[in-house]
Amino acid sequence: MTGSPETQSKSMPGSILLGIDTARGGRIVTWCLLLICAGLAAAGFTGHLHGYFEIEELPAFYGWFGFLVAIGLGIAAKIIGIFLKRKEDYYGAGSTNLEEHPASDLGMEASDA
Amino acid sequence: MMSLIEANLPALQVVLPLVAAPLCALLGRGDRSWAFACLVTFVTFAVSVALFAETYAGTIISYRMGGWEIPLGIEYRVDRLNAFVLLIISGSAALVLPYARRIVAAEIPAERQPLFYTAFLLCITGLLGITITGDAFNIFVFLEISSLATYALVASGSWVNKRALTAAYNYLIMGTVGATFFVIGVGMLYMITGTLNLADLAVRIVEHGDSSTLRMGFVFILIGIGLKLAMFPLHLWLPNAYAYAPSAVTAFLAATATKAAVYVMLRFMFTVFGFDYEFQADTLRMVVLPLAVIAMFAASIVAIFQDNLKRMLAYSSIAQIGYILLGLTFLTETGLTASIVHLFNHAVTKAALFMVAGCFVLSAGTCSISKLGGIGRDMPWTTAAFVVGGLSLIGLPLTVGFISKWYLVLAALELGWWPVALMIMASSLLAIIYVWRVIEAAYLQPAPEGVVRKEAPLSMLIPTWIFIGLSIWFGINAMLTSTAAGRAASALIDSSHILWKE
Amino acid sequence: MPEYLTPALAYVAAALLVPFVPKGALRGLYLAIVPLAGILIFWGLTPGTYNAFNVMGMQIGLMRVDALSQLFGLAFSVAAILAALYAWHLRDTIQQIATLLYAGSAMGAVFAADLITLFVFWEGTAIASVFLIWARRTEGSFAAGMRYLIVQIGSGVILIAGIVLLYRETGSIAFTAMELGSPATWTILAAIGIKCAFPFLHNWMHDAYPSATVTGTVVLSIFTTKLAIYALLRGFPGTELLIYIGIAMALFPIVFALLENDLRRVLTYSLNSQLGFMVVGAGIGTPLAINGAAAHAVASIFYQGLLFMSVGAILFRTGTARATALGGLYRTMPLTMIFCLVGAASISALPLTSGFVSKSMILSAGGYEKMFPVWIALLAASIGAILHTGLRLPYLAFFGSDGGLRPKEAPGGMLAAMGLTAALCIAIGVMPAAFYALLPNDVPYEPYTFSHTIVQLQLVAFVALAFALAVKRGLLPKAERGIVLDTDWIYRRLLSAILGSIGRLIAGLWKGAGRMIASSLNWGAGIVYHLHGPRGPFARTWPTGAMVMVVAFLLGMTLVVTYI
Amino acid sequence: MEHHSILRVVSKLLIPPMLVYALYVQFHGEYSPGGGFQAGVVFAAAFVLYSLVHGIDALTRVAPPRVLHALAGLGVLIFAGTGVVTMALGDAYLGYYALGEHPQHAQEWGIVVVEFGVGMTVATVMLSLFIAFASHTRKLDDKDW
Repeated sequence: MTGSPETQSKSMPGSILLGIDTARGGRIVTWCLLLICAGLAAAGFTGHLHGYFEIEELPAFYGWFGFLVAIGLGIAAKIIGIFLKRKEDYYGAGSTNLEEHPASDLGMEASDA
Repeated sequence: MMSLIEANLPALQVVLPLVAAPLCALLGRGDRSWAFACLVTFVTFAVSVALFAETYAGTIISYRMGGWEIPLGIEYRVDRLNAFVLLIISGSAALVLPYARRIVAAEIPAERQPLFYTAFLLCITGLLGITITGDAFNIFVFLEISSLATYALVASGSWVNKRALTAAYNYLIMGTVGATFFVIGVGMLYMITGTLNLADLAVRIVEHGDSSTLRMGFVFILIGIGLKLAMFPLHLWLPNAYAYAPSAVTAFLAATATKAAVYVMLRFMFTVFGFDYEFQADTLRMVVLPLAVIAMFAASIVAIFQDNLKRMLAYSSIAQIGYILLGLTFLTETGLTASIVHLFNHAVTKAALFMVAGCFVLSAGTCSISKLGGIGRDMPWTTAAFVVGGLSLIGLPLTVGFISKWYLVLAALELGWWPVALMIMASSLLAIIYVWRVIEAAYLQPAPEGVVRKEAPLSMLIPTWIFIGLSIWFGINAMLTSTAAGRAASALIDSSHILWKE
Repeated sequence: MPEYLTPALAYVAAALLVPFVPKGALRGLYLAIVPLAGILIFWGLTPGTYNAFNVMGMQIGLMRVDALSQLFGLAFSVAAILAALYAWHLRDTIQQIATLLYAGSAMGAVFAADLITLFVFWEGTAIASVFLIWARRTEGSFAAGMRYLIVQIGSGVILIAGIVLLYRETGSIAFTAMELGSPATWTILAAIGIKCAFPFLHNWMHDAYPSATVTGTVVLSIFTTKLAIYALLRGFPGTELLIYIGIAMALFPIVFALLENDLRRVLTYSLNSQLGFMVVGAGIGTPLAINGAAAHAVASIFYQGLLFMSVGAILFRTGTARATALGGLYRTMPLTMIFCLVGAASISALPLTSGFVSKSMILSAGGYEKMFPVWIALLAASIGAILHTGLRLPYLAFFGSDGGLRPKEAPGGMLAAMGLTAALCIAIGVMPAAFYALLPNDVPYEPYTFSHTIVQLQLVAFVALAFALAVKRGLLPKAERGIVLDTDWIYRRLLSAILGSIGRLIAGLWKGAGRMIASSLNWGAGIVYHLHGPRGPFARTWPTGAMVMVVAFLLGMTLVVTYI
Repeated sequence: MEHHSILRVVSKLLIPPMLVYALYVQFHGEYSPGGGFQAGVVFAAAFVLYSLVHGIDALTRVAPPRVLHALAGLGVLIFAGTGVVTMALGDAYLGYYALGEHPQHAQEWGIVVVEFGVGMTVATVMLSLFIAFASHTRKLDDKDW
């Protein structure tokens, strides 16, 4: 990128969110999420949650279950990836993995801003 | 006047092209004789339609030649079966002749064209005569008329390629052997029964009982007609004859010649011999059935390796004849329906495909698959016709090919012969390969450098697409063809005395 | 309504006329109106079978109208309109015709009352849709299209084999619920399973869809698989086996979706996983489960379509859908981002979106039947969906590390299509009652209970938290250029390796006569070529004498047979 | 040709009786052995003899192939046309009874006309075949004899 991102991007349509992809933005998002989670977990105790199975009666079951499974899936994928990932030219030339999308099918235009 | 014509329809069917043939030669100029021949075939077709309409309900028309009493004189006998075949033959002729003008002008020298059309009309005469007559010896006569005309037609391909002469010669020898066997067989039947009328023969064969003369006659007729209809391995004359004949002739022969022979086979097997004796069915099932199955595979595989499109289609025809014979050997109504409906279906499909080959020959000067690269872009309509025709050959649903295969598989399953059903399907896969080779060349391979190919003229495209249209129309709406075939089949079964018929 | 008029025929007729409509706005309008006309044909008909006639002794019915077929017909039609809007910029007649034929075939299959009609349109969808892949016009897309076509046609062939067997067995070709047990029904299930992307039969989808054109992928994602779901709901409701298949189907693609770099591939895996939910629904088979599966199919047509549209828009503007090249697009494509987020919210089943009101029905159906393993597995699959498509996909495309691309916002047609689709996703989520009224079974269901809403919010929020942490700590697979092996390895590598070695073997044999390693295959192929090749005895031009000898031999043999 | 006087004389003596005999066979066909086929062959044989003695060119001057072809066609037309005429007169194809009041005369008329057509075709086709084959051979000069 050339020039200062701030000045260059002011005129961009999505500039409201500018900075969200910086480390600071990420921290803010994470903290907001933590707050929301805490709020929802608390809200779960305000009324009785009807479930189909006993396990659902555990406090904030959906919360921690979701959290754990998500982390678990991520790690599982990481491990499986070691075995399944290959170079792009694995299936040789003439594979769509390797080739660029033909320009005739595209309408590539850069933003004016 | 109308009543006169109506009363003499069966005679007119044959006499019209017969009288027209010498007139055609006398006209003397290519264009004039072409126009005249066209006109004649249209009228002939109209006569066939009238006969078909008259017999559709089940009436049998019996016409006495020269007014002689029936077993003595020659009888022309039209029932549902041969009315259907007559329709195929005269219909193909009426479509091929309009197609023929441009391609014949390109392949035959101008001064020979009147004679070419004369031979063409004679060939039509012969084929119609074979189909319509109810007299065994008369069949032989018309067989010879059509064959001699065909030899001449095939040989006329020599203006393009000299090999047509050897092809015609081989065809002549084999055709003559076939006709001779046939007439020997007929002679043996005459020895036993003293009659030549087919209906009369059927009755008297039963009266006289089994004898070795009868068996001899049966085999000679089977092999003789087998030669004419290119039953594997008696097909050896066919590939070259089809490949080197003028394109219009190939299209016409592919649609009609073998079909008329198949009709004779059906007529003799069911009406005349009628399977009163076990040896008849046994022979059919032990000889013809395996040969038909081998034909389905061997000829298809050969087709896969062919480079000449016409030769490839010729081998495919041999495989298709395998299907027709297979249906016959089932000896059931469904099997016969499959055979008869495939007579029609294969006629329209193959005529269209050979016409496409003719268009390629006219525009590209070749029908060698390896030289047809990229032709799909230069001749889109012609190539599209090939694709649709090819799909029908494979037997894809919504095409006539599917209808035939459906009935055939159904017939095999009815008998519990599921291995045969599987083989029918497996051999269809082979058709995919040889059709695909052409499609691949036409659409996916680059055009040869510096070749200019124009789309075929409308006079050739329209008849081709009419055939294609028919193969789609009757693939979707098979009511007319399958009902007609079914009725013909039930009439045949009724006329036979199959031993185990309930 | 005139006889013989079915939506399918309307589409086909319209497709034939496409070349005669001038390109541009007029054609765009034409393509969008055709599905509308299609709706008019079937909407408002009283349930029953129309256009029935007898062919070769079999009862053919072109139009079976009931709640299920109307629901799918409507969803397909609306999706087709949206796809036409999305492709407004397109000037490729082949794709436009293919789209109409494809949509028409799918409509035809949905309204088919008998298996033969189903089969015809089944093959129709295969043949029409492959042109959307080939329209990319590259070597790779041609090969991928070929593989796709082989699988799809194969599915059709298996289907017709099953139909023939069924006809032999029962004498009927009506398309109604079947019981697994006979070879016929197993075969038919296998055919549907291919189209439905059952595990191990799934790979055609991940191979072919991302190889299509920008608009082609969107169109492809709508019809084929949903048609298969429809066929399952119609043909095999309550088949227990489907539950297990569905669970496997919902779970295994999660890993692939997390690993893939190509965002269109991520979406095909996520689609595959969503299909798993519907298969489970069909397998449970209670009225609620059937409703849920149907509802989820319809909802997924739209939210999955929306996601495909947004990724397509990115591809259209940037020329790539690889996560490694993207990132930070929120700056210049904010509308696309918003629409993508609506889709992501829907697939995450966030309340007020369509995913919430449809997915929860399937989970509830499992819950009511006290199928704990089913329920917990689907819950895990939901978490996976939130993770890979709800969060990872928009993150990689629009946020994440800035790829430096500053493309223009998507063109108007795409934005309109995405906007309408997004609105539809939200409308279904906000007004579930109107949506439920369209479902086949009349089962009361209330998605917006306090507990449902709160637990779903909890789920999404905590997974989002987990995602944020995982991104920070590197607990997720890194997006990197490359591919992920799937079962296509079997035919793209293993099989071609085997064939290749056989080929080498044959070549070796051909050359070195001394090498005596003869594989039977080579032997067979050699014999066949030897016999049937252009110089083989079957194809050679024989001398006349030899021909006559053959005749004489056959005559002799036949005589012998006759006298035995 | 001048020095083959024996051949010339013999052929001049033979050819007229052959032609007459051919006509005899032709027109007695309806009630004695004979008819168009045999007559046509005998008739053609006379011309073949002529050609053997005087050369193929002399024959084609007498009977040009174009004329032969036309006559062959005409013969078929006469044969087939008779059938058409009887049809037009209300009988079956080749139903001769329509040709006259008296059945026997009608039959006779029919057969004579048909046989005439057959004879014409057979004779001309025989000659055409002969010419077709013979004109392929090298011309013989007088000295070659």
